[in-house]
Amino acid sequence: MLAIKKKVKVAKNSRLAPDIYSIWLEAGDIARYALPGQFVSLYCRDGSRLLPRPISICETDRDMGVIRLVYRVVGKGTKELAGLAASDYVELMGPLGRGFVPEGKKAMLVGGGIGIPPMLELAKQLSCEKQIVLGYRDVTFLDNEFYPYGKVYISTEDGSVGAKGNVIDAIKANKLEADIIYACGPTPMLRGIKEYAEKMGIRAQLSLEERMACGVGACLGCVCKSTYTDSHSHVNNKRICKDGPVFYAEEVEL
Amino acid sequence: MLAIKKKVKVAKNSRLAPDIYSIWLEAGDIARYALPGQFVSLYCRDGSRLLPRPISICETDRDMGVIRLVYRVVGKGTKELAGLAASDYVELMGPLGRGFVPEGKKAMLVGGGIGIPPMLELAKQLSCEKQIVLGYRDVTFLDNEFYPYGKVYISTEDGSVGAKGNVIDAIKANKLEADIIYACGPTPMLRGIKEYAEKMGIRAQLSLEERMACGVGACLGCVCKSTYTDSHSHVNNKRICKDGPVFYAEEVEL
Amino acid sequence: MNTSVTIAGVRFKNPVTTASGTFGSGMEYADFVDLSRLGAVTTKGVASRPWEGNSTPRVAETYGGMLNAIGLQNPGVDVFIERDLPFLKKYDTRIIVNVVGKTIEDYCEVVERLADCDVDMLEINISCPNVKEGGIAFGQSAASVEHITREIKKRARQPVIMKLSPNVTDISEMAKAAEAAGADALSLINTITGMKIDVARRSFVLANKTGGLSGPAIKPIAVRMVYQVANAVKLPIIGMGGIKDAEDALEFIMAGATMVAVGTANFFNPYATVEIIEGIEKYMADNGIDDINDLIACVK
Amino acid sequence: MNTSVTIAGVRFKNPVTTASGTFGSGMEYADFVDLSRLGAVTTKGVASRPWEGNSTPRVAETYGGMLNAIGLQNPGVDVFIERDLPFLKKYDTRIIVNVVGKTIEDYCEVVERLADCDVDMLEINISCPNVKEGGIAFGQSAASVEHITREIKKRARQPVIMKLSPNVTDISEMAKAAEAAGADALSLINTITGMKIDVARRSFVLANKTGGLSGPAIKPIAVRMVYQVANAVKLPIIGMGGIKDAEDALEFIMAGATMVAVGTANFFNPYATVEIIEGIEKYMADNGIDDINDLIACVK
Ligand SMILES: Cc1cc2nc3c(=O)[nH]c(=O)nc-3n(C[C@H](O)[C@H](O)[C@H](O)COP(=O)(O)OP(=O)(O)OC[C@H]3O[C@@H](n4cnc5c(N)ncnc54)[C@H](O)[C@@H]3O)c2cc1C
Ligand SMILES: Cc1cc2nc3c(=O)[nH]c(=O)nc-3n(C[C@H](O)[C@H](O)[C@H](O)COP(=O)(O)OP(=O)(O)OC[C@H]3O[C@@H](n4cnc5c(N)ncnc54)[C@H](O)[C@@H]3O)c2cc1C
Ligand SMILES: Cc1cc2nc3c(=O)[nH]c(=O)nc-3n(C[C@H](O)[C@H](O)[C@H](O)COP(=O)(O)O)c2cc1C
Ligand SMILES: Cc1cc2nc3c(=O)[nH]c(=O)nc-3n(C[C@H](O)[C@H](O)[C@H](O)COP(=O)(O)O)c2cc1C
Ligand code: FES
Ligand code: FES
Repeated sequence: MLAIKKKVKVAKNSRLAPDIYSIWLEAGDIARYALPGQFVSLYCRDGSRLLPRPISICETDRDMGVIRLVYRVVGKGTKELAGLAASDYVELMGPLGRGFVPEGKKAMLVGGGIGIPPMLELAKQLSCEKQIVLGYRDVTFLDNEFYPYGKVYISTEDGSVGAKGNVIDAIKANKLEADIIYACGPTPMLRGIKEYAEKMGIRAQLSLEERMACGVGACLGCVCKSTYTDSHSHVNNKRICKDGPVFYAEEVEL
Repeated sequence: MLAIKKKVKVAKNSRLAPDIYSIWLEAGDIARYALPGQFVSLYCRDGSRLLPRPISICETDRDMGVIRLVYRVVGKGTKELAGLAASDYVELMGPLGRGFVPEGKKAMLVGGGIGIPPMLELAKQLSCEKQIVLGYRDVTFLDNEFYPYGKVYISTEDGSVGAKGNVIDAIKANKLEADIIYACGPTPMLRGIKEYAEKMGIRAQLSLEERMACGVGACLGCVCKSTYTDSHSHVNNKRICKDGPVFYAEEVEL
Repeated sequence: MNTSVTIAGVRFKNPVTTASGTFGSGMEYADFVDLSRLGAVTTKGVASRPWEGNSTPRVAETYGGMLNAIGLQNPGVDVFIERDLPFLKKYDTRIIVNVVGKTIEDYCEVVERLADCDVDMLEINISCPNVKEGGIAFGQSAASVEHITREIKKRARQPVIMKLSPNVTDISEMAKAAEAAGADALSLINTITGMKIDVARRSFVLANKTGGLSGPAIKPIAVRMVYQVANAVKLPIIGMGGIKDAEDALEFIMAGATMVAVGTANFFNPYATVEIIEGIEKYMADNGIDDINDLIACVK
Repeated sequence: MNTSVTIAGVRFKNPVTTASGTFGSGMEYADFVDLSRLGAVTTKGVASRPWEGNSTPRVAETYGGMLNAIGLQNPGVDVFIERDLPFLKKYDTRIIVNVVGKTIEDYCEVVERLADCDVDMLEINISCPNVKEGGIAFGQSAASVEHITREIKKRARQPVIMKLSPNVTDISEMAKAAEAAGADALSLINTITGMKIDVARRSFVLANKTGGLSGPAIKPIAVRMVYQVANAVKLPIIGMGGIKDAEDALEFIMAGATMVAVGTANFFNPYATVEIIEGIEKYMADNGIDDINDLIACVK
């Protein structure tokens, strides 16, 4: 589906944990065509904030035509979002970018912090064997919703829930194996996953993040370093919004 | 009362005529201390619009602590205002400026177009004999609410209601006399009133309008030409927001 | 009703183009708007060979605007000619190619490579604040504006638009220099150099420290400069800087622009270009204006 | 926690003052904030005799900002000394008097009249875009900045702040010229020349056609210029341009400003100055900063 921009209605907006919210939006076709790992761009109501807020799709309900986003309030845009109530409207563009590509027989899904939400729809859609590794700083969220889809390993930095440490610690401690890793989270985590995957000879798909302006590949604002000359840019840059956000680990430098 | 800026709750917002709205605000002390002819400055929610929208106080209910504003939707700020519903909040500063000063035994209250609203509270508060002249382009509004307070003369430019013509035509046609005229309306109307009052030897208090930035007398954005050197500015300028909006006709050049 | 305008002999079906660098070569926005509706597509800056651009973060939001320090990443003129130009030729729109370089030779190389190509106009970017060499350096003194314009005019087969920088004391001096050297048209304004600091992290938001400010925030400055330049030279002007709707576009036209370009607005409204064209048509209909040319520089 | 800063030997209890022309002589805003809370009050421009200013409309709203063309209306230095100064002396705050003139002699006359007055600093406005003579004309070339600074320094009893215009190609050249001529401090930025056209009426919104752009919209430009100047000269800087909250103020301080001035923000939040002081204190407490001076120019 080509991306569109439109006003969509809020079906529900609720708090999951301190500063973490979950919003369901009546997004129609966007819900029907979006793939796990794709994202939408949300626009603020307040005209002083013009740029889109990219948020990954956490879940889709194709029949109902709704999508779910789970987001952390970090600034004014996400604060505005947290203030929306059912039947309010929000402007949104999507579906954007390239999502995860299903492959392999035994998958490891790794989410760190606010990188966890996109793993949920992926977990739902993947039909292979799944191990799910979720890393948090302290308070957990969404973890319960992963149990139906595979074995869940939780790590927290302060050790308050699950294993103490980060997701790499959890993977190593549990000697997890897989033929494909899907990961989303902060760059240091992705770097760790890339290294681990290389060492173990596992393929890895990583979802990256960068500041965006257009969200559709036109402005070249959101590039990451690519290992080889990119076929579109003809330099060692790939656009996260258009060519990603999901890349194979070997395609990008972190 | 010193002016304050605060968030106030909308009690009611309704449409009186095409593009003309009436809003009641729970303004507390502002309602208790405001005088007829004073105004409030309303701020937009949308951060791209920063300057205050000055709106005259149309009515106050001191016991309830509410004020009423009647406004025409002309741009984005007043459009935003028209979209507010009961129990929404709006940011407001007031009471601002100097209002009408009661004087004389027989008064003429003249309002033109969106200059009509401030005459209502004045009509309510003046205890002398009152003749009320209201001029409209075509559709009338608020006129019914004036009947309890005096004899009402209506003129419309297209002649659809009352006498055809402007308020000066109506005054002349009815040979209205008074020892004080209070007027608010577009500059050409005020100019006509000033001339008429001079010719007839009637005192006149006129409420003027100008683009404002601060609304409190600090920026010197909203001046009008004064007949004599002004005691504050030491030039022939008076600040409409602070020294007015109501001036004696002989004080200002129009 | 006539909405077409002519600049240096090139006729545009309407006065709306895209601001260089905000619309790629049109591919991405073709999903949102029919490029054949546009008066022209102005491409991202094209250099003689591929440029990597700056490190990220390259963009930052500011109050009513944004900063960018892309650093003119582009695939180079060869890829442009082989891939982007054929794509654009599929649409019924004019093509304006934005040209960048680090040296005058660089610029000239691109201009010469484009000489035999089917492009309608060249826009020479001497005003990019985000590259260390070239860019704005050529656009901040009348002498260098004149020099580079002359060198390019010697080689260009297509009419030449010089794109001026707002980061100058008197933009009309730059306009006069370009005119004296034979430029066919002017476009203004490029971005204004700005900076944002992340107070929590106590660091610059952009990797490049500074970036170019664009978007609605800068519109009053852009309108003033268009008015100033329109009153200083006879050249037609493509006006830009913060245009987000038809009213904004009309401000530029009334101030003296023959065409307008839509930039940052594409980012918050991908339909902006076409909505602006429709809005101008509506304004003309509502106000009984038969010819858009009657509005150009009508406010004096 | 120390929030006090010192400029040219003058100690300010905190780094927040008001931007000239947005706060009158403090009287009007004294209803909203306790002037004794402020580091200083900077007054509206004062001339040797009363000035009428420009015709109305003098102000216009723009996206995230505003235009003004007040034209330096002021009651003249005599009224200032008799009425405004005694009013300000009632408060425990520093007084910075903004000085304007049409000729160098005008400026010098005001400076001399103020020589024996109890004011703490003089801010010389050579950057007002809204008057035909004087103002910005003195601020757009290094030679004239140097000349006027030297003349004023000869006569001034109080430390002199030169207020620079952003409407220049390279503001650091102006800063260096002021420094060379003996200025004690710099303040920047004044407003940026802009224009707004009323499309429905096909006319300028401001009677003066152009006006000075201020407010949040211009902040990135102002921060960049403060950074640039801080890296070009040793003089302390009073930074301004679009500051509306403590975060904005801290951006300027981290970019190199010793003090900041709050201007247009007063118009949409009359409590802005004091809220900013409180916000800076909170930032310092939250981040374990004992001395505000440690934050000045901390981002390099
Ligand atoms: C592909 C992608 C997917 C994302 N998915 C999610 C998600 O599912 N849930 C979630 O909570 N967050 C997600 N983020 C991060 C999210 O975009 C930012 O947290 C959000 O934009 C912050 O906006 P703000 O106005 O609250 O913050 P502010 O800091 O006020 O924003 C200022 C500007 O910076 C940009 N910005 C700030 N932080 C980031 C960031 N981390 N990444 C990109 N831009 C940023 C904003 O978009 C805005 O333009 C994702 C980012 C990307 C690139
Ligand atoms: C003392 C005073 C009392 C007023 N009382 C009333 C009233 O009771 N009812 C009413 O409907 N209107 C009143 N007005 C006019 C009202 O202020 C404007 O219609 C309103 O500000 C328009 O805002 P906008 O955002 O809808 O329009 P826009 O045109 O989008 O506003 C843009 C800017 O121009 C200013 N502006 C536009 N028109 C005017 C105007 N006529 N006067 C002053 N500023 C203007 C706005 O405040 C804003 O800063 C009064 C004006 C003044 C000065
Ligand atoms: C992300 C981005 C990239 C840009 N790239 C270029 C460019 O390659 N060449 C150029 O001449 N101008 C470039 N510009 C400047 C725009 O063409 C335009 O002059 C400026 O943004 C002002 O218009 P706006 O406010 O409508 O965006 C770029 C602007 C942005 C925001
Ligand atoms: C209404 C108004 C009047 C001003 N008058 C003066 C003045 O008299 N002298 C001066 O040096 N600057 C004057 N300025 C400029 C401000 O002091 C300040 O430099 C500028 O507005 C940028 O700051 P801001 O964005 O916080 O307003 C004026 C600005 C405004 C908005
Ligand atoms: S955000 Fe514009 S290219 Fe990705
Ligand atoms: S609006 Fe500032 S003085 Fe009246």
